[in-house]
Amino acid sequence: MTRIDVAITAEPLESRLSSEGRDGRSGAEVRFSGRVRDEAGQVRALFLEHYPGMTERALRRIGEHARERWPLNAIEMIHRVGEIRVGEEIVRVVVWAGHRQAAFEACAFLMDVLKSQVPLWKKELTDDGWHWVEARERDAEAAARWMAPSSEGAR
Amino acid sequence: MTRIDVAITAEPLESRLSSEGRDGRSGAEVRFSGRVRDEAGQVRALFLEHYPGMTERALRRIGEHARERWPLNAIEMIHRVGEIRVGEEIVRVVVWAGHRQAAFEACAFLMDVLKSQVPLWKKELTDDGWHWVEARERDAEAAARWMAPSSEGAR
Amino acid sequence: MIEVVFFAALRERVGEDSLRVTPPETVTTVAALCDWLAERYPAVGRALDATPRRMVAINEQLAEPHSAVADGDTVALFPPVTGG
Amino acid sequence: MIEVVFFAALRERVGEDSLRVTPPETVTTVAALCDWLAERYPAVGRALDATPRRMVAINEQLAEPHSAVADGDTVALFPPVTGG
Repeated sequence: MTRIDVAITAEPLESRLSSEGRDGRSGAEVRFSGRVRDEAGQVRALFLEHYPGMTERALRRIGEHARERWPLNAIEMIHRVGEIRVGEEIVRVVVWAGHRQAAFEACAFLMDVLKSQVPLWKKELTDDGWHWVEARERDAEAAARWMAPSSEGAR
Repeated sequence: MTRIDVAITAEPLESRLSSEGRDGRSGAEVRFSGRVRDEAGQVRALFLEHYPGMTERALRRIGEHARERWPLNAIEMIHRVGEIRVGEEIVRVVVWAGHRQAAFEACAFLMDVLKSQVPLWKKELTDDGWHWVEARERDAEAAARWMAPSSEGAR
Repeated sequence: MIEVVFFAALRERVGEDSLRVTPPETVTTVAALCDWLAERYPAVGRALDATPRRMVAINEQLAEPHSAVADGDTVALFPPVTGG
Repeated sequence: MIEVVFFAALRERVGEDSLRVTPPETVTTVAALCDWLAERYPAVGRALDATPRRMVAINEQLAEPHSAVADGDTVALFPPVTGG
């Protein structure tokens, strides 16, 4: 059974490296790390608010969807909350699978769906102070491409 | 300019972790690690032969193709040669970009093209001794999908 | 009793993290609950008007405006999510 | 003089890592070079026959059977690659 680990933490993610994948079952490991961009010097920091309890459930649920859809060995998802500085990791999603195509697709799927379905909200600190980040249409579109069976991403 | 780092090494890759991506330019980091599968206990080890000199040039060339095609900040490619045990990393490709779609696509592209154009050959150790791994048709197809402008992967 | 919780910009606009309310039995959906809240709590009405794109979760599961709400539920209202 | 180098299964079948050869001026392509080698070196001929799917590089760049070869080139012959 595909292991699914999820975590929410207010500590830097950098130190959390998994030892998964060394047992000879997983030929492919795809890891995505999202980091705070400075947006050409406009952004000094981010603050991540979340819905404690639902965040973990929502992460676990999208992991369950991924493991129904692709042959995977393990999934780890960790998201940081609280104040995060430029260059630090906000989120890390790692997928282990026998073969690379399933690992690439599942990792991209998890990130697209995370951005549209998991209750996390970003606030940016700029020279004008803190303000909420608006949801982007292209993130909704990226998630939607996994829903249409005939679409590119869904194959 | 997108930095491209390539390396061939006979040492384990596990200790080589980059500090790239913490300067606020790269919102996305996608890392692929290929590991030795035991193929249900059939395989005890791999041996990787390569064409010294050409291997590095070929890796650099496919990195140049990727950076012409996607907006990337940095690429690192490292491939191990010599004898490698089950569970160890054979190859690692890391791509840093402002946004995740370019990073995912470029990393998948680099792996697909690496598997069809870089002069490396695998030999497996099984109970019957060492034998060369045959190239798989699906690896050639995976590389070919990046060539057709109308294809899924090429968008 | 229904617990209504707010997050992010919507929470700041409402000025409260949560409300415990007991709407009349005619309030059976998320949409009806929002209308009832807006009428009864002007700050909530203004916050909802200022947040036309919203998401809702019932008992920590994403839901829709027409989804049923019942006594004992926790209903979360929030702007579109922006994690990742 | 042309240096011909072999890799992997093809190298083992030939039994040599490389050959330095000076074919006649009529040998101007990779395909012609392979034919000439097969005629002159039976072990190479047998190894090429045993490796019908082949790749070629000229001076460390991938090339095709019809690609031109010239004096001073290094021509590498090998089975389809299987790295990654």
